[in-house]
Amino acid sequence: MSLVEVTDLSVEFGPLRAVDSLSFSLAKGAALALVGESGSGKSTVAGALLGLHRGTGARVTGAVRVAGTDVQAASDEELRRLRGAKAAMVFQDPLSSLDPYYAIGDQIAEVYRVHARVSRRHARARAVEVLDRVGIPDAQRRSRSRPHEFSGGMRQRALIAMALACEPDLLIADEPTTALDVTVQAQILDLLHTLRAETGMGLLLVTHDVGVAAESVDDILVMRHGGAVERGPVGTVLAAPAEAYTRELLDAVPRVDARRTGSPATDEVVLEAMGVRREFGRGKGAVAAVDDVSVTVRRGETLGVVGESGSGKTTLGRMLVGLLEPTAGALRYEGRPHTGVNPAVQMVFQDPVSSLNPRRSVGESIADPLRACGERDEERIRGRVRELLERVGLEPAHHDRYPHEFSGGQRQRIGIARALAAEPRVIVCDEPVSALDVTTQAQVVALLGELQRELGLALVFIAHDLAVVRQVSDHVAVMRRGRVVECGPADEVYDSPRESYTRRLLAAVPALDPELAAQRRAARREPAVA
Amino acid sequence: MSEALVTVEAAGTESSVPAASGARQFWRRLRAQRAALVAAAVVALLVLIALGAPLLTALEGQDPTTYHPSLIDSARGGVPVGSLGGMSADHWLGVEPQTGRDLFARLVYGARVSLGVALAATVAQVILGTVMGVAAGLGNRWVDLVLSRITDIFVAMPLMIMALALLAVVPGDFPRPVLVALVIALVSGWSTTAKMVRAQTLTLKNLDYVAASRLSGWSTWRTAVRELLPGLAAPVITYAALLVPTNISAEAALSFLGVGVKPPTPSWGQMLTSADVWYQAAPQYLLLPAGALFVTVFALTVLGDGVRVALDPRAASRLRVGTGSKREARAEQAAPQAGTRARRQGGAKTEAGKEDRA
Amino acid sequence: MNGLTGFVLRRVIGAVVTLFALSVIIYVVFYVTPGNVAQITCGPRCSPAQVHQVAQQLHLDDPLYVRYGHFLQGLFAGQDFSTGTSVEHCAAPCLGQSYQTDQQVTDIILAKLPVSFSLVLGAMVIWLLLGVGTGVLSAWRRGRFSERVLTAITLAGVATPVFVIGLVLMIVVCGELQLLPFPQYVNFTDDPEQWAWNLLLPWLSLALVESANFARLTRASMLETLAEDHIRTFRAYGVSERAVIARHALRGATASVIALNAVTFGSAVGGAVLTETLFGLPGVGQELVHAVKVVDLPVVVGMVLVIGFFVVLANAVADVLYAVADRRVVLA
Amino acid sequence: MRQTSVTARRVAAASVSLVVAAGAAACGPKDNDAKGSGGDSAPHKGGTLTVLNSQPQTDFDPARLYTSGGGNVPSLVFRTLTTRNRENGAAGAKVVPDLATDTGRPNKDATVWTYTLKKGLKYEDGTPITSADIKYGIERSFAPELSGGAPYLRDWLAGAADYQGPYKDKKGLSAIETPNARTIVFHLDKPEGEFPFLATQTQFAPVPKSKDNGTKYEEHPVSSGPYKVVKNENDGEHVVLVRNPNWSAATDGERKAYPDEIDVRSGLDSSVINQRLSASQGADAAAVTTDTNLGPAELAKVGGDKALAARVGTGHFGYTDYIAFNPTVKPFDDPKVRQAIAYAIDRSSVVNAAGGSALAEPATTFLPSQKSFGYTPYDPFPAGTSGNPAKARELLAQAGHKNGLTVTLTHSNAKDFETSPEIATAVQDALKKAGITVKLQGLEDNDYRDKIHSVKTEPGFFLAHWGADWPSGGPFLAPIFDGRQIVKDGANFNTGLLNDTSVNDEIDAINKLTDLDAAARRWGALDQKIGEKALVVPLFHPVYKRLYGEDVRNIVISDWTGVLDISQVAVK
Repeated sequence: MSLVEVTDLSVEFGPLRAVDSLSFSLAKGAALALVGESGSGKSTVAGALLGLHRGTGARVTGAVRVAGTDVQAASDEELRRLRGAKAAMVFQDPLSSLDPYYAIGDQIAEVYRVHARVSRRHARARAVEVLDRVGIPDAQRRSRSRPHEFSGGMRQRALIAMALACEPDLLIADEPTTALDVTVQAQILDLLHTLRAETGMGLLLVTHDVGVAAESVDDILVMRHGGAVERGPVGTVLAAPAEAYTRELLDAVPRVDARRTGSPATDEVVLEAMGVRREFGRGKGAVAAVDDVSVTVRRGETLGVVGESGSGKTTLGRMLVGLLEPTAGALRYEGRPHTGVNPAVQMVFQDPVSSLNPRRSVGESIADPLRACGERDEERIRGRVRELLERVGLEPAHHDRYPHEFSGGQRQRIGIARALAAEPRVIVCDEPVSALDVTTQAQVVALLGELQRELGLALVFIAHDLAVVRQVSDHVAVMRRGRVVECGPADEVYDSPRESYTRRLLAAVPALDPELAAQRRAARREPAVA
Repeated sequence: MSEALVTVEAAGTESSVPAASGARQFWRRLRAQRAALVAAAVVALLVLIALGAPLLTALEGQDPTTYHPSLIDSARGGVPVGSLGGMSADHWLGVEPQTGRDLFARLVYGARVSLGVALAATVAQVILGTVMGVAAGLGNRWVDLVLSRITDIFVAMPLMIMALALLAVVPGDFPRPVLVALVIALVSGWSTTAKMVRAQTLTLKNLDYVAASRLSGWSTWRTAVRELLPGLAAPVITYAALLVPTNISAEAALSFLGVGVKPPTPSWGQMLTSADVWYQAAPQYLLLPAGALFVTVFALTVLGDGVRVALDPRAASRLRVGTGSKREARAEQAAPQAGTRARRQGGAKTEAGKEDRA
Repeated sequence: MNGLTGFVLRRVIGAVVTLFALSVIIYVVFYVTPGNVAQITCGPRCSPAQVHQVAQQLHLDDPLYVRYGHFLQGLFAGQDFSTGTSVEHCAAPCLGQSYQTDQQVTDIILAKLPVSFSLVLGAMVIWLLLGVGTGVLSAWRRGRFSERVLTAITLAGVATPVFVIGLVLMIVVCGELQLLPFPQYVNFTDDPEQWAWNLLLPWLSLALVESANFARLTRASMLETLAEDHIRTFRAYGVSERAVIARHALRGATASVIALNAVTFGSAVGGAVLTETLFGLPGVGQELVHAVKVVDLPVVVGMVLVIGFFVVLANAVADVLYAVADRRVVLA
Repeated sequence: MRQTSVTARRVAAASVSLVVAAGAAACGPKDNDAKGSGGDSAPHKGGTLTVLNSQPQTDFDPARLYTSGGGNVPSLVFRTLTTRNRENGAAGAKVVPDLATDTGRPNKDATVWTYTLKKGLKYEDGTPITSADIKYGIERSFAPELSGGAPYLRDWLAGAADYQGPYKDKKGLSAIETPNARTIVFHLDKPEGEFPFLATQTQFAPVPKSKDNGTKYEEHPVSSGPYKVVKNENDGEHVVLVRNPNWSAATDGERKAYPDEIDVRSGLDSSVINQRLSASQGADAAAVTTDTNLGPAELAKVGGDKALAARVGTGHFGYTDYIAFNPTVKPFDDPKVRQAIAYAIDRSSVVNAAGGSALAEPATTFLPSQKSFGYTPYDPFPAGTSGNPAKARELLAQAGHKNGLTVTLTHSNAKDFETSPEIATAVQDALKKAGITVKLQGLEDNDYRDKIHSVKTEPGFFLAHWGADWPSGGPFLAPIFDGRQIVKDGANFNTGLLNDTSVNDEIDAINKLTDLDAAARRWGALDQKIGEKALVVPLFHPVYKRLYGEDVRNIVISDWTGVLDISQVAVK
């Protein structure tokens, strides 16, 4: 009998049909990845396996059997016995998925005691045991820590430990590594792999990242609009996709070995940072987010800045555009020292939601730089805004719409149009595509490239995704703990990294080829420190 | 106000996540809540009654100041003659002990003063609080320090004492309702509003769209007006809805201490103050203003909650608590403190002027 | 803990600045307040010469800054007062002597504080039980009839002034039903049992007024917490709804409730004027209102400083408790 | 002037430095007849009497107290040269000897008064009371540290005007002589036939110099009366008196001192006091109040309960609430305008505002309606019970205000139901019928007092009241209408600024009389004469209604205090 048997599953949230007649099954001990872009319904499916839609107003039809339990028909009590004991779930954001007020060990013990009639002490011991199992060093002591005292990777390990506590038959991992840095992601994926090998439990992995799927599962199910597009062994699907959508999806995934082509780079230096430093806090508590960083941006060139969270890349970006004053060091624009904001240096922000004022029409937002530099002629402003909208690939008629009426990719285009309105020479892009689905991501990256060629813009492209950065950059600066550890032409840095940190980063990038992934995993066998 | 408390009602007025635009959505979400709708209707009715007081009393054929000595029993302390406090076709809700003035007329005219004073005080609190809060939030360290200190001084000041002192200082011919409203506003409410607005401003000013506005070349002031104020509107309106009932009670408390609106102008607070001793001899005299006050405060509070939900999309989505993780790809992981900070700066508190009711 | 030390230091400096500013404001406001203090002190039928003598004795004719200087001098160096037959020394920190009763302000405050504390401490227990209990129930039974009823009850507390609630309670409970004696303050140290019986109604009245805030806060925080991801985690692991509410949602609300409680406590010590007045409890609030009425400046300043001190202290304590309860918060 | 707030409503009604110590709750003569001696038991000694008060006994120093006839609680501790006669009704308005053997022996023109102390008088510690102690007690009342008393000593004693008390001026007052330990002689500036009345005030209580500790004396004043202070908490909030073993009933014909202990609790809300007395549970059964009247609401409730009504004492204290004019302010310089207002006034609605016919009697005379004041009924501007607006309009037209008149009425915001907004609005409503539009100017109580008692700021038209320092016309009329008592740079009570030599001369002439009955008749005539000038419009005389506990016996209410005398009551 299959571990999971989903037949004709549909889930509706009001008028929205999130999952549409989906059927699939998962054998005991097998691993399946649900892959899809946002809105494809993959997380909704994961929730349906544990009956989490019950009581939320969602309409669930079809049949779901998990580890012998008919989820649709089960009583609340039966459902509770299924949850955690037979099928356990690991969530995306490990910080918010744990109760901030209780020690990690207590939370695991609490869950354990729901399913096992054991004493408090016994449950605590079990918690320490599973924490040790997932590679938490000094588990006895650390089990008394609260979630915020753990690093992101450790928290995800703790969540996995919680899932392991009752020895479930099925582990459902919903975007388990999305919130993590690439090196930590590799460790967590390795851990899942090892655990599966040792316990023989089944794995249902929900992810938007094809690379992550390639690393971890046997079978892959590509989803779109709530339905299945393609299902097959991971090697087959990735190597020879049968469906056009799958191909499109795979093509859009940036490759870490893809070089940049057709760069309009010149030698003319536009913007320079010299030994900039930025501290936050005062006195003894001051922390340097950026420390003694010097970078040069040339006309027509893209400078990529990569680094993991906390490396100071966003702070650097904000200093380059003048939103933050450097504590020390100086900026030079076209050879002249300068401070504060400068219309010629613009920025494209990470979050397309928060970078547009929800209460103003997009046309108004784009017109801001025009008005700010003194333009009063409404006709000309309107004309210029329509032109800009058109230039970034949007309908000029959308001038009067509000941000929430646009998709993420479209909003990012609006952000670009606003930056362009100031006729900048430099645009600092702070994670411009990391909130977007891969297909959209590719389009936005392409747009930026076009604009650069056309307008001779200098771009600073800040991202955590090594593959994207390689795709767009002429030069690359690798940042770690506020400093640039390695800087040079992109090809040099990627192909023959000098620093071991750079090498570690590159080794952690998931490969699309499952065999390559297996090789890399073997190579990575270093102490698991998240 | 404690820093912590500014966070406290995180659920209160959170809107660092920008609310979807437009009055339409607001109405749609407000309409979805039946209790809030009923409350809105009640509040609207009360406002209508207050505005239409002259009309209503004309309909009844009475006015709030004329004495009717024949309707009270002078030998028994002036208790209304007849059953139910002298209710009759002429005097729909009976008459006031000791004077025989018409209670219905006093009640509806009292609504004018009580609601008027409360609303005026709320407007003053909101304006003062917003200006101080925005200035502190946007200013440099010193401006922030000085303004926050001033705010603290008002927080630490015992409300009633300052009210008593201020009301004694101001010349007697200053229009009393205006003065009462100003005093309530000055000594309570605005400081909590300012703290809340400051916290909101700190959150909002770090939002990318505010940064984008600055990059466009706008001045800080222009940015504040264009980008921040609309964002502040939701939490401030929500907070204001909760301030109104507090201010109504404050007016009543000032009346009790003998420094409220002056006779013969009726106000609910004043009626309550003189009515409480009549609880046994003429219960309707106490129950009418108490009931009116209760209905008003109740309706305003329910409406305030409704407005909050309608302005805060998160509150609406809170109704669904499935797995529905719509956030698929989030790139840079927030550092632990960063998350908490945002949380700390998120909310506001509904604590203004508790002293006056105690 | 460096963070805590720095926090405490900043708060202390802030508090001192706040309190000094408060005292200056009070001096200025009362300087311009109408009411001839010397005449009030001396009595309405005192002759101008007598009034002048009293004014001299109380330094009322000195300019404002000189009088404030006297106040500061007393605060830091102490002051001497003549009783007529001898000279009494009031050691620093001396808040001065009442114009009206010749008592030292410090003594007045020391006599009134225990009463206010007795009132507020007991009321606190009730408002916490009532407020948090209602909040939990209404978060749990959200949208149902029982929630509406509970909300209405707590709101009735907010909507009805305490002088009405208290008087009606007293008439019914003490007068008509004769379940309790009419409240009359008894020192805790004299007779703890009588102390509690006599304060029961005042506690209840004050608590009824405050509990709605706690109910609303508890409910809001719990709903907030219930919407958080970690609640989903525990549901997904089969933890029962009751345990989720009791263990996780309520825990999420504690930090805010503790913070609100500290602040409410702080302001009620000096702010429960109406309750004290109604029940004849000789507490800080009642004394202060009286002192304002008779323009007894030293008493007003002294009391406002003490009340302000408690409010400032309560706010700082609220922040510390909040940080302790919610370890993620950094004190800043 | 003594003030006793009719219904001291909580915080608001702080009649500040004036001592509200005096009165006790009471049952009027009529109630007394019904119940008094014929009740279930004759008065006997023992038990504890509880006193429930709203105002604390803040001043318990004989120098600082401002009382009429020695007060109620203070009179239990302080004996004075003379005292009020502890009897019901008019008999109670007489002066009788207390420490002295008689009410005083005047010289021929009543400028020198001589008293002899009884034998065997002792303080609570057993030391004998001497005439020097009485002199010292009077002297220390001149000290600025111990201000608060009545102004008469300073005004009457020869050469005392600038005396600053024994602490600064060791020589003492030369106007008082103590030729021996039992004799004391007072030299006055001018004839004062009413000196025996003055000698009832607590300033005439003996203070042993060796025990005087200045402003601290009030914490434990040395008793010469039947009770001594054993507890004085929170500056008079809780005072406990027990028997003074050195007091001898043989030397004191006035104080009965039945209870063994008196427990005075104050700081209570007035409605709570009345609720407690009405419930009469436990210790409250033996409780009275000396400062809280029944309010109208409580009266309405009591009216429906016979058992409760039987426990209400009714009394009259010499007191008048009135409208005052300042004739230097237009349009009140025109007597016709003042008369028009006097005609227009609706006393029934004013009485209702003050609590109804049971709590206030309409007044047309300035003097209170007791015989001892010299009450002579008159009504120069008859307005009936509800006013005569037609006559008022007529007078206004004559005065050139055909189209009505707009005036401002100044009043206090204190909730005393005397000069308070309730009375002001009743006046406002009444004058409306006569075409007079009244704007109300309510002032905070301190501000109000400052304004109306200062010649410079006195408004033209305001509410005022006046109470008797003793039951005679002198202290009632002289401060208000004696032109020589106009104070230019201080508190002035002659608000009508009347300086009429015929009035002044008549006052001097009456003051010479030592036959108090004769004096009373002439005070009454003078009152009528002044009344016709329409400088004031008398509104009402308050009536005191006070509840007392079920076990309280031997109720005595005099016309002097109008309230139950606690030196007379017994508890069951």
